[in-house]
Order: sequence, then structure tokens, then C-alpha cells
Amino acid sequence: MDKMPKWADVILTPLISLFLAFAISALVILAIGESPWEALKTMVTGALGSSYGWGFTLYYTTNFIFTGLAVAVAYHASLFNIGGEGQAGLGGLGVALVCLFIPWPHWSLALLGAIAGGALFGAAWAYIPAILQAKRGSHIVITTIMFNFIAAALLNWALVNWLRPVGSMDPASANFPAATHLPKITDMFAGVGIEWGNHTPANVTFFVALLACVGVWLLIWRTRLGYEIRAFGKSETAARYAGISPTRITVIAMLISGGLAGMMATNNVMGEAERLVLNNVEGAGFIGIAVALMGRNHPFGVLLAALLFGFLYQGGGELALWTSIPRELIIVIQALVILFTGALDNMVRMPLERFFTARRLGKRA
Amino acid sequence: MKSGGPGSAPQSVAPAIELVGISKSFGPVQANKDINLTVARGSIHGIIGENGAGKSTLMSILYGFYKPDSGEIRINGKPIQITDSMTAIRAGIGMVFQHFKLVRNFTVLENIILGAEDGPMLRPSLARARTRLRELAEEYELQVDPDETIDELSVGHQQRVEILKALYRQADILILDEPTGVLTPAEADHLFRILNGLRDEGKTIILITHKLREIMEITDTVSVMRRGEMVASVSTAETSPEELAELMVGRKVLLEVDKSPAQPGDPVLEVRDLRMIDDEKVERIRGVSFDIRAGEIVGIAGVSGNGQTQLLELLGGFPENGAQVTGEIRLNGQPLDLSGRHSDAATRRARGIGHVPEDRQDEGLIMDFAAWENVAFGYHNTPEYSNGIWLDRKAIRADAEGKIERFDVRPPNPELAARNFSGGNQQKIVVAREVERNPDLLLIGQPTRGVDIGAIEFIHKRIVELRDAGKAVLLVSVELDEIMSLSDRVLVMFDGMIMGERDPEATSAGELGLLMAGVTDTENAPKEAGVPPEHGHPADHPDEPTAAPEGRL
Amino acid sequence: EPALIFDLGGKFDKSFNEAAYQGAERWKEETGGTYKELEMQSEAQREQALRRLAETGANPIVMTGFAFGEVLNKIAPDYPDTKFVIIDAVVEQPNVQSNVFNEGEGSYLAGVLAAMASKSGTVGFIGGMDIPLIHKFECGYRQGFLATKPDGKVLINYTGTTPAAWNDPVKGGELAKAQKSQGADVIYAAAGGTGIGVLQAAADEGVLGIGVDSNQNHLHPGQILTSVVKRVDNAVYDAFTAGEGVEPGVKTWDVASDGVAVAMDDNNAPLITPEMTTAVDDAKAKIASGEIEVHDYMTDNTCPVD
Amino acid sequence: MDFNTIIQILDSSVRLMTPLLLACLAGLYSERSGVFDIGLEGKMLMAAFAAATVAALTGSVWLGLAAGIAGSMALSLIHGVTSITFRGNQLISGVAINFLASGLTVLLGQKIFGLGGRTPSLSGGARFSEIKLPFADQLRDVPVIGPIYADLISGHTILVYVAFLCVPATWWLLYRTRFGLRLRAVGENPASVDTAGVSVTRLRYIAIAICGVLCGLAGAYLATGLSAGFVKEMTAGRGFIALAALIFAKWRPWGALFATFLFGLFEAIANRYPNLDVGPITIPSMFMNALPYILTVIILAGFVGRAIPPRAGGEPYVKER
Ligand SMILES: Nc1ncnc2c1ncn2[C@@H]1O[C@H](COP(=O)(O)OP(=O)(O)OP(=O)(O)O)[C@@H](O)[C@H]1O
Ligand SMILES: Nc1ncnc2c1ncn2[C@@H]1O[C@H](COP(=O)(O)OP(=O)(O)OP(=O)(O)O)[C@@H](O)[C@H]1O
Ligand SMILES: [Mg+2]
Ligand SMILES: [Mg+2]
Repeated sequence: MDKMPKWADVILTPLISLFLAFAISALVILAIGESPWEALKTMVTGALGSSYGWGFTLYYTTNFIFTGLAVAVAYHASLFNIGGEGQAGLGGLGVALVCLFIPWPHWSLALLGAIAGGALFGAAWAYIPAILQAKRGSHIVITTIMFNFIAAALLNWALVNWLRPVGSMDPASANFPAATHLPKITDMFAGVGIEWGNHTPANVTFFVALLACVGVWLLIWRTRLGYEIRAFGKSETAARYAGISPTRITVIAMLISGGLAGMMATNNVMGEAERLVLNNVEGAGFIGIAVALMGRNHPFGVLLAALLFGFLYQGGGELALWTSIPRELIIVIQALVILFTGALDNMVRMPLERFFTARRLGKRA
Repeated sequence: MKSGGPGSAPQSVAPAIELVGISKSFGPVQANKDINLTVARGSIHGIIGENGAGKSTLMSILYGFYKPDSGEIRINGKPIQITDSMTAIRAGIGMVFQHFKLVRNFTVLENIILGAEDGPMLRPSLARARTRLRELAEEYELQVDPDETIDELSVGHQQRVEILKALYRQADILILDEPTGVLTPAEADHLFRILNGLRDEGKTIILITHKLREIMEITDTVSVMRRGEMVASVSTAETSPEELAELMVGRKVLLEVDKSPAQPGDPVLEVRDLRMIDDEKVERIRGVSFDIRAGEIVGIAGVSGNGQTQLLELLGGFPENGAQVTGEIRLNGQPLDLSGRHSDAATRRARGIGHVPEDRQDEGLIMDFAAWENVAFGYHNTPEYSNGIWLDRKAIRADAEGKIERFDVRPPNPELAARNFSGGNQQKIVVAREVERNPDLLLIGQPTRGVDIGAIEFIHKRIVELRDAGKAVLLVSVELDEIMSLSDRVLVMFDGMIMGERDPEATSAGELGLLMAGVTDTENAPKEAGVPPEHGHPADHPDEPTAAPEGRL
Repeated sequence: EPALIFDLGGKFDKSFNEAAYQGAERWKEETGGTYKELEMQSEAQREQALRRLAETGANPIVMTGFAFGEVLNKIAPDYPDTKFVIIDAVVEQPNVQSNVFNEGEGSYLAGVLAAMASKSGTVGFIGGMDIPLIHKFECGYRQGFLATKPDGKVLINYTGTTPAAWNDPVKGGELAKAQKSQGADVIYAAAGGTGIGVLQAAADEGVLGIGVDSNQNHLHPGQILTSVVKRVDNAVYDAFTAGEGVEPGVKTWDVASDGVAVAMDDNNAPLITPEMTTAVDDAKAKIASGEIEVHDYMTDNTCPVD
Repeated sequence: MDFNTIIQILDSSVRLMTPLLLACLAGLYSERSGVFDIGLEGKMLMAAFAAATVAALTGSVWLGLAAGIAGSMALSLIHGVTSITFRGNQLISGVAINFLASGLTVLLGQKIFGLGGRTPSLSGGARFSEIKLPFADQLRDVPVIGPIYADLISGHTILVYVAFLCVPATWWLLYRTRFGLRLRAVGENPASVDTAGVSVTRLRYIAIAICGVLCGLAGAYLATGLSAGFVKEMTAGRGFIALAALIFAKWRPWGALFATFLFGLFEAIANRYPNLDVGPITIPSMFMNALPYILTVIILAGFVGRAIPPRAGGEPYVKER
């Protein structure tokens, strides 16, 4: 017996929280002397008002889905993977190597290759913290933080000394060959004769991300492995009682997590930049933490949260581009959204629960 | 000065406790409904009721842990608003919770003074507490080492700490919530002697228990709760266990185990010279050898902390991390791996060992999983429950529904998280899962701890049925009654060793109690020897010379 | 209406974005015109920003930073009527003007000055993120220094490998102190916001600092030897002034054209001896004439003085 | 490596470790009370900003310090309201606080100074200056002890000494006072504190407030002690390193001193030897920059056992569900 109907908890609570977050954001905008209404309009039209805006929103969403799923999978095994940033970065290296050094006949094969390469490198980067946690008890939070820094150094070195074409200013790899260029969503629509979001970076990887959501959902709630991951995440002693090996689950969960983070590179590195640039992850790894926590570590929740963050990112970008509002405002709005929907949800839920309980008791009487 | 029934106290003396119209709900669950209760000063008052009847809630309200939705509390005749535990403590109330509220990595002394310090500095408080503790220990025979950390103490001693905490705060009214669930008979007797002493001093005691024997033995008056309501308050002298049981459950309950003599077959489990050294290099199991044959129940009696837990876990395939195991175990004549990949619980299950662990909440169940998911726990990789890499959710659900029905799990809702079932029903889920696999060997630890009498009856029946189907059962319990009535043979463990074997028909609780305390010469032992030595589990003290158990006399 | 796009560091990066901003502001002040400005927030926005500006009719569109090179190369052909101006990269398109700066030459001059100002014979260089562009500064500096003081020593530090390397004045200050304790008495900072910490620490420790990109001499008057200015402001100013008539092709800003220089003003006048002035002028002339060839690190990832 | 170099490296370590130490102790109070805090970074950043801003506006570093503490406390309060009063997810709240600080500092900075989030450079009384301990100059020439005293021990800003004093003070508070006993208890088993008649909420709020003060000191030290003003994102991940150090230290004050010293030392060494020659190869500077992190992982894996966090950490205290 629940205190309030499920729909209220799933829909009403986040909506009210979101509303509160935006209300406070409006106050902040007022405080810096701008018009909240204009800001909202710019954001909504910029991010959702046109297929063009959607093209960007979905691109960012794709990134956040991958990093969000990465955090979520590890979280189910009660491992707090803060290393998405580094794993996605290494994933970029994997994708770059696959695209640069293997002559692909067609993008579809290249995509599969890149997914494998990105996942492999991302997973490899998660493997070390995982094995240290499992065998040596080194706290995964520290090791993954450290591995973010180490990944940055490694990527920097690889780009400057190895992958950068001689004479290029840019610490970036050469451009990937044309055969590896992924179709943009624009192209896919054009195929059926619809003009949609010209020159936007959203590409076929978005569908890979959706598949990843489904895959993670199946993995966690439908497979034996997922069952073991969740059981281990809830109680290590109970897992051992049930014959589930803590080492094995720790390592596997982190490999999957790192692999998902690494797969993000198919979107930003292969799908958008079409070469590997420095700092290609741009904080998406950290946003993944917020996305996963807000999405309650459920793939569908992650998808929604990623969309929300994609919207904020693109809408905020528009805001910074076309109004005099500094781009940092978006970070503040993101913070408020995270705070209200993720951490202060009980503030909304408690009165709601009281309301529904009172109503139910009233009915009964 | 012992008061009689509730009505017999002179009108002039106000009762120690009066609860008037107390109601409390947790969200939609009404845990207490309009409860009235009067407890006379200087009496021992028992409260009984099924799991989830609302006993703990009521007492927690009295102690200020929960706030009642409505109702009034009067202490010594004066109405009082108990808003938090501090108010309760000031009003002279002390409570020993069902689940102890101790800080596990603190010393006894630190736990005692927590919240009752004399001043901002610790040293003087600790010094005073040390002296006072010594006095209390002497006065009430409640010896504990003040510098031991709680983690190192046996449950019995942890409970002493809780009682000392209350006495240190000069409690006049002492509430004990299921205090004997974790004690040996000797420890329980000891506790009751203390309680009697306290009552004689004029203190008032409320005792919650599931054991009717204890109610009959020690209480002056008793109240019965059912589904949040107070259904009866009677004088103990004027009632009987049968009547109480019926009041509690709402039907007649069989209080004895009904079983025919065992017909043992071939050995199922053969254990030879089994040793286990834990992570901290302490030898927890010290050369244990025994057999269990098909169609018999072997009970292991012992004070908790003497290696039974470790033995059960080891046989079940999950000895604590870092443990080293040597010796030999054969199941149906085939050796079992003691270390390496094939010594895990999954392999043991595949070989036909079922296991109801001692701790259902931390081991036997995933509390956040739905009941149906827990039904597959440990067996999720078996063909019945899986399809390739997938979990066969339909099959598991169907099986869960069957089990819930057959085991009368309430509420019969497979979607409900394990956490939301009462302890007894949680236990039924675990027992259903393990027993219905028809294992060749069933390991079962503390099967009825904290479980109400209705459920106990049911679980005992299932265990006997399994035995009658020709399976072997290894039962570990601190309940001597349970051991003696269920087992066909009884082994007693002390300090990691088996002290001896007894026939339950031919032995007595006293004799077993002596063995449990490490006394093998049970003929000539003095009576007090049944009380375990100060440190409940000697294995925690590797430095102490642990000579042959006889030397302990 | 002209437009200016700043790179990820933002227009107040204490570096070339800020210089570009100043150039635009100067143009605005002098002509009373208006311009559009944009700050990048993510890599993916570059193309978006360029296209949207081009579509709204901004012309010319000026952008700072090599990171725009790729994108510009891709989109310039789509807007043949728009003129694009890129700073710090070469894009070979008919409607693009590429502005490249010979930072190495400016740094060479700073190296000469450092060598003459240094009493200990040891000087320092602190770079921001460890990337080739910054090595270019480092290499020129070392060449200039060693040409003047062949047995001297240059200490080199980079702040880090993440973008945080540009915004860590604390680490910058600590690196400056570490270099000072190893004997450095002139420290050149090419590290954006981190450089502020370097210059501060140098001033606190009583050694000389050298600023970068824009004239930073005023930050600690009398304690900053000079600043290697990169006239991004002029590049922007020129582009804005030329308007739609911006000349396509590569425009090189070097010592000869005063596109890069060492800043001399009242703030550092007491530090600059006449000999230094002569030496700098001399080196300038020789660089212009080709007699001194300042090696461009980026061409082969090496520095000849290694 | 001669003696002088060692002194210099240690001296640098001390400066570098100070903000880490303060933040680490801040985290210690919060997490010992059972409230996890990954928002140390944000609080430090906010404190650095507030301190620099007020110091720049008033010219007084002390007012700046007070403002820094207030700024950090404000965020602490948010964390308290979400995770104690409303029993929200402590990790999410921490993440939000980091975002909030990162955005607000620049937004407010831009509004106040128009320098893109930077504050003007501080000078004179708006900065903490170095303190010369008595007899530092006279003792300098005494062998061994002289340089240690004059160069290593003397000559830091007051906050450095405060930070180091905080270690024994924290130890004393934690293990010798009533408050410490209760604090440790509430992080292990809040129900034990509650049933002993002490308010869990109050204790946790106090712990969080102390955390705010210490983060405030850390941030103020960054902006007004180590450097002279605020630059956006100037904490540069130090809050996360402090968190790592806290786990490393197993939530103990002396451990915190040791762990943060190690981080400071590694960074100082990497600063001093940007390109380390090891026989045939030279380690590129990029890897020297990552050296502190690599060494941390190695030490963690090799020498430090399992770190067991306070048992009640991360979980809000819920009596009635
Ligand atoms: N903290 C709580 N939050 C929500 N519901 C609770 C809580 N504690 C108890 N309940 C509800 O109140 C009812 C009464 O629980 P209580 O613990 O008082 O039972 P009990 O009689 O002590 O049972 P047992 O014999 O098993 O100890 C339970 O059925 C449960 O649903
Ligand atoms: N905090 C809580 N939230 C929700 N339900 C609770 C809570 N505490 C107890 N309950 C519920 O109250 C009932 C009885 O609670 P209690 O903790 O007394 O278990 P129990 O039956 O006594 O088991 P045991 O005696 O083995 O501890 C169960 O249904 C349990 O799920
Ligand atoms: Mg109870
Ligand atoms: Mg119970």
C-alpha cells in the first residue's frame, strides 16, 4: 500500500519540482537584470522550436544518455563511477584509432567497429579501478577521479605527439576518412524527402543510444546478470550467500559502465567532429552523474533526464549566443533543476503525500 | 511488595504507566488503534502479539521515538507530553529495543555515556561512568568489560549494555522489546533473575516476547495485541498459554512439535576435522567432525558466537572473506571443494545443499526486491528460472505465487518488496524457497528467531516433513526448546569445537546448558556453570589460553 | 554588421580572446558602429554559430582560435558572399582571411630581454595547457634567451593537461615560486588566467614577470619586464574596418609588421635599459631581414635549441 | 637533491596541501556525521569568490574571509536542508551545489565587476600576507634547523597555521569531547543518538556548519592567500582531490594531514621536475602533471587497505517510512 498513487509520484512530483526550479531560475534572471520570459522563449524555441534546434538538443541528449547509462549501470552494483569523463575520453581514442587505421568500406560497418573500439577503450579504462576495488579494496570513487586526470594526460600526449598531423596547430587527430562519416539525422530524413534540421550534429548514433537504453533496461531487469548486479548492489553479504561473486560482478558492472561511457565517442568524435580533438568529452561525463541520479538510474529516467539536459544545454547555448545573458546562467539553471528534481524531491513529495493520504482517509470515512 | 492483578492495586497509588487512546499510523498502515494500557508500579507486564501487531510501535511511542497521532500518556498519574526520547528518559523511562541501538565501533563505556555525559569533556564522564558501571554490574550481576567494543561482544552482552544504559540513566520504568530472542536459556534465566530483582526494588518493567513460557514464568499481568489493537489485558495467574495463543492468533495453536521417530539412512554429509581460520587469524572452527544421515535432523546447540554461524556459512559456501578452510567434507560420498572457484554457494546449491541463513534480512533476502524475485534468489541460474541469459520471470512468478499460497505468506502479494513483510513472513519466504527445492541437505539457522507462534508451528512442520521425505537437516538454533523438540540428535558447540552429542529424549536443558558453557563433566558441575563466562564467545579472545574445555571448570 | 566569435575560453580569458574583444571595442568606439558577438560553449556549437551568423547577414565574421579551422573550411563554401576572418589558423578558401601570428618571434624578443634582465642567468617559462601552440611561445623565448646568453638556463613548466590548466592561478603561482627557488629571476607566463597567478607570485617574490597576448605591464608596474603582445586586437580592428571588403588570403602578423611585439610603456620603462632597447631593436631588424630565423615549433614539433 | 631543494619542495607542499587539508577536514566533519559531501569543490569555489569579491570591494581581507565563510555556509545550508531536513539524495545535492557555485560565481562576478567572472587583483590589506615567525632571520644560519624553521615553518599566511592547528583541534574535538562522541555516533548509528535523547538533526546541522566554515577558509586561502583574486573555476578540482584524500585518510584527522601532505608533495615534486629523466627515457611533462594521480592510485592499491566509511553515511535518517 502506497501513500500516494504511482502516477502522482512519477509525474506530478517531478513536474512540480521542475516548475520550482524554473521559478527560482526566473528570479536569478531577474536579479541579473534580464527578462525571464525572453530567456525562456529563447531557450524553448532555440532548443525545441524547430527541427534545427532539435538537431542539437538530440545531439547533446545522445552524449548524456551514454554517460548517464554508464553511471546508472555501475550504480546498480552500488559502485559510484565518477570516471565517465575519462572513460568517454579514452573511448574517443578508441573510436579515432578504429576510424583512422582501418579502411572501412561503409559507414555502417565503421559504426559497428567504432562502437566496439570506443566501448573497448572505455571499458579498459574502467577495468583498472574495478579490479583495484574488487581485489585491493581501493575506493572506486578515488580511483575513478584519479583516472579522469590520467586520461586527460594520456589523451593530450596521444594527440600532441602521435595522432596530430605534423604542422597542424590543433592538438587534434587527422580528419577521419569519408567512409566513416555517419549519416546525420538530416540525411536520414532527406532520404524520405523531408527537410529536417539542416546542418545539425544529431546523427545515427542517437538511435544507438536509444538501443543502449533498451539494452540496459533488458540487462538490468531481464537478464540473470542484471539480477546479480542488482542483488550485489543491494547487499554484498546476501550476494555471497546466493553464490554471486563480488569480484566478478564488480568487474563486469564496471566494464559495462566504462564501455557505455566509451560508446559516447561514436556520437561526438565520429558523428560530429569527425576527428579527435582535445577535451572532446567537455564535461558530459560529469553531467552523466546528474542525469543518472535524476533519472533514478532507470534507463527510461536517464533518457528523460538526458533530454532535459540536452534541452538545457542547447537552449542555454542559444541564450548565450543570442542574448546578453552570460552562458553561466545555464549552469545555474542546471544546478537548480538538479537540486529540485533530484535532491529536494521530498520537499514536494511530503505535502503531496499528506494531501493524498488525507483524501483517501476522507473517502474512506 | 508484589502487586497482584491490574485491578488489585490500591486506588491511592497511581499506576506507573497509563496509555489512553493511543493511535499511530505510518502512512496508510495503522499500527496502533486507540490503545489503552495500564501498568501498575512495581510490576512486570508482558505484551504479546503476532509479528506486526504493533507492540514495538506502542513502546516506541512511550519512549518518545515515534510521535503518536493521538492519545495521552500518563506517568505516575501525571499527564506528560513525550516529544522525544530525552523527555522519556527524564520521566524515568528506559528502553531496550528489539534491534539494539548501539554504536558498533564504540566501546561499552562510550555507548553507556552517549547522551548522558556529565559535561562537555569526555574524560570525567568516562571516569564517573566506569565507577558507576562497576557498581551497577555488582548490584545486578551485569558484568561487561567497559573497554570492549560492541562489535566484539556477543548479542547477550550487547543486551546487557542496553540494560546498563537504561539503569545508568536511572530508569524507573524499563521496557524490553523481545529481549530473549537472542539469548540462551541460561542467559534468559539470568535476565529474569535481574528483572525480578529490579521489580523488587520497585521498578516497573514491560516485557515484549513471543514466548508464552516466559510470560507465564515471570509476568504479573499480560496484554495481548492483534492487528494494532489491544485485545485483552489479564492477570497472568488467571490465564493459560493456550488461551493466550488463541487470543494472539485468533485460532487454536499447537504448541508442541508433532513428529514420529527418525528413520536414518545413509550418511549425506560427512565432515572430518574441519578447521577455519578467519581474516584476523583467529581459529573459529577447531577440528569439527560429524555425520548427518538421510532422514534425520541434527541440531547444533550453542551460545551464539561459538562457531555455529561460521560452520553453517562454510557448509553453505560462503565463509567470511579471507577465511582459510582445511579438512574434509563429503556430500553423498563425494568430496566438496573447500576453497577456490568451486567452493562457492552456487556450487553448493547445485550439489543439493539448501540453506536458510541465520540472518534473513542481511543474507537470505534482498530486502528491496519483490517477494517473487526473492523466490529465485540463489537459484536464479537454474534452468527452471532462466532462459539462456534471461531470467524466466513468468516461471519465477508462477512459482512464487504457489509458494506464497502453500506457505500462507501474508499479505499474499508477490509484488511487495521483502522489506514490507513482517519478520515471520520474510522467514516463510526464505524457508519456502529452500525447502521446496528438496535439497539433499538443508542447513537451517535460527529458523524461528523473532517469529510469532503461528509461524513457528508452520515452519517446524515443514522441517519435519522434509526429514520424513528422507532428507538430511542441520539445524542451528539458540532456542534450546526448539533444538530439543525438533532434533533427532543434538550436538553442542563451544569455542569452535563439538563438546558432545546427546539424545534429545534423554537429555535436559540443564545438561545442554552446561555443555554450551564448555563443561563436559555434566554430572558434577555446579549450578551457576550454566551461565556463560563473561565473554560470550571465547573465540574472540585468541590471546586467552584456551586449554581443553574441561580446564575451564 | 560585423560579428566576432570568441573561442571556448571566453572573451575575458586574459589572452587572445580578450585582445580580440578590445580590438572590437576600439572599433566600436571610434566608428560608433555595432557588432554581434558570440561566445562558444561547446565544440558542436561552432558550426551552428557560424552558420547562424552568416544567415543573419553578418559580414565579415571574425573568429578567434585555431579550433575553428576545420569547421570554417567546411562551411565557408556554403556562404560565398560572406567574408570570414580567422585568427590563429590557415583556411584556404576564397572568402576567408587567415591571420597567423608569429608568436615565436615576439617570444624571441622577450627571451632577449629576459637574458639581459636576468642576473642569475636562469629564467623561467610557464605554459598553460601542454599543447603545440604554447610550445611555439616557449621555443621562441628560449631561442632569444640562449642567443643572448648561451650558457644560461631556461626552466620550463606546463600547468596541466585539462582545460583547468588555463584557470589555475594557484598552481601558476606555485610554479613561479618553484622556478624562483631554482634561481629563475625572470618568468614568462603564457597561460591565460593561470598567468595572472604567475605574474602575481613573481611580483610577490621580487622577480620579474613577462606577460602575454595583451599588454599586462600595468598589472604590477615595475615588476613586469614586458608583455609579448599579439595584436589580435589590430587584426580584429582591421577586419571590422575593412568590413565586407576584407582581403582573402593569409595575413601574417610578425615582428616586422609589428603584429607581434614586446610592450614598452611607462610601467616597465624603469626596467628597460638603453642596451636592452638597442638589443631588441637589433633583433627585430635581424628577424625582419631574415638574418635571424626564429624557428616555428609547429612545423616539425622540435625546437632547434634542444 | 640537496637539502635546500628538499626544504623548497616541502615548503611548496605545505602551501599546496593547505586548501586540500582544510577541505578534507571539512568533509571529515560532514561525513563523520553521516552526510556525504561531494560539494566541497563548489563550496570552496563560492568561498573563494565571496572572499575575493568582498576583499576587493572593501580592501579588507578579514571582511573577505568572513564573506568567504558566509558564502560557503550558504551552500552548506542548502546541502543541510536537502539532505537532512528533506532527506534528499546527498550525492545529487552535492553535484547540484558544485554546478550552482560554478555558475553563480561567474554570473555574480560578471554582474559586479564586468570582468567575465574575474575579480580585480587584490593588493595590500586585501590579501593575506606571509607571517614571519619570531627569530626566523636570526636562526636562518643555524645548520639544518635554521632553514627548516626560517624557510619551511615560518613565512606562511595565517590560514596555513590555522589549517595545521585544525588537525589536532579536530582530533581533540572528535575523541575528547562530548560533541565529538555524539558526532561520531550519529555517523555510525543515528538511531543510537536519537534514542539517547539527542537530536540527530541538530548534530548534523552543526557538522555541516563546521564543514561550511572550513571550506570557507579553504576557498578564502585560495583567493586571498595563495593568489590575489578570483578566477573562474579556480578550485580546479581540488575539492575532489580533498574528497579522495578523505577516503585515503579513512576519515581520520591525522590521516587527513598525511594524505593531503602526500598530494601536496607529489604536486610539488611534479612542479619541480617537469620532465623527469629516468635513464633512457624522459617522462613527458604531461605525465609528470598526472604523476600525483598515478602515485595516489599506486599507493592506494599497494598500501592502503579497504576504507570503511561511516556506517550511516549517505543515508538520510528516516524513522517513519
Ligand atoms: N517505522 C515504520 N514505518 C512504517 N511503518 C511501520 C514502522 N514500524 C512499524 N510499522 C508498521 O506498523 C506495524 C506494527 O509494527 P511493529 O513493529 O510495532 O510490530 P510488532 O508488534 O513489534 O511486531 P514484531 O512482533 O514482529 O516485533 C507493522 O505492521 C508495520 O506495517
Ligand atoms: N521503517 C520501516 N518502514 C516500513 N516498514 C517497516 C519499518 N520497520 C518495520 N516495518 C514493518 O513492520 C513490520 C514489523 O516490523 P519489525 O521490524 O518489528 O519486524 P519483525 O516482524 O519484528 O521482524 P524481526 O522480529 O525479525 O525483526 C514488518 O512488516 C516490517 O516490514
Ligand atoms: Mg517488534
Ligand atoms: Mg520481531
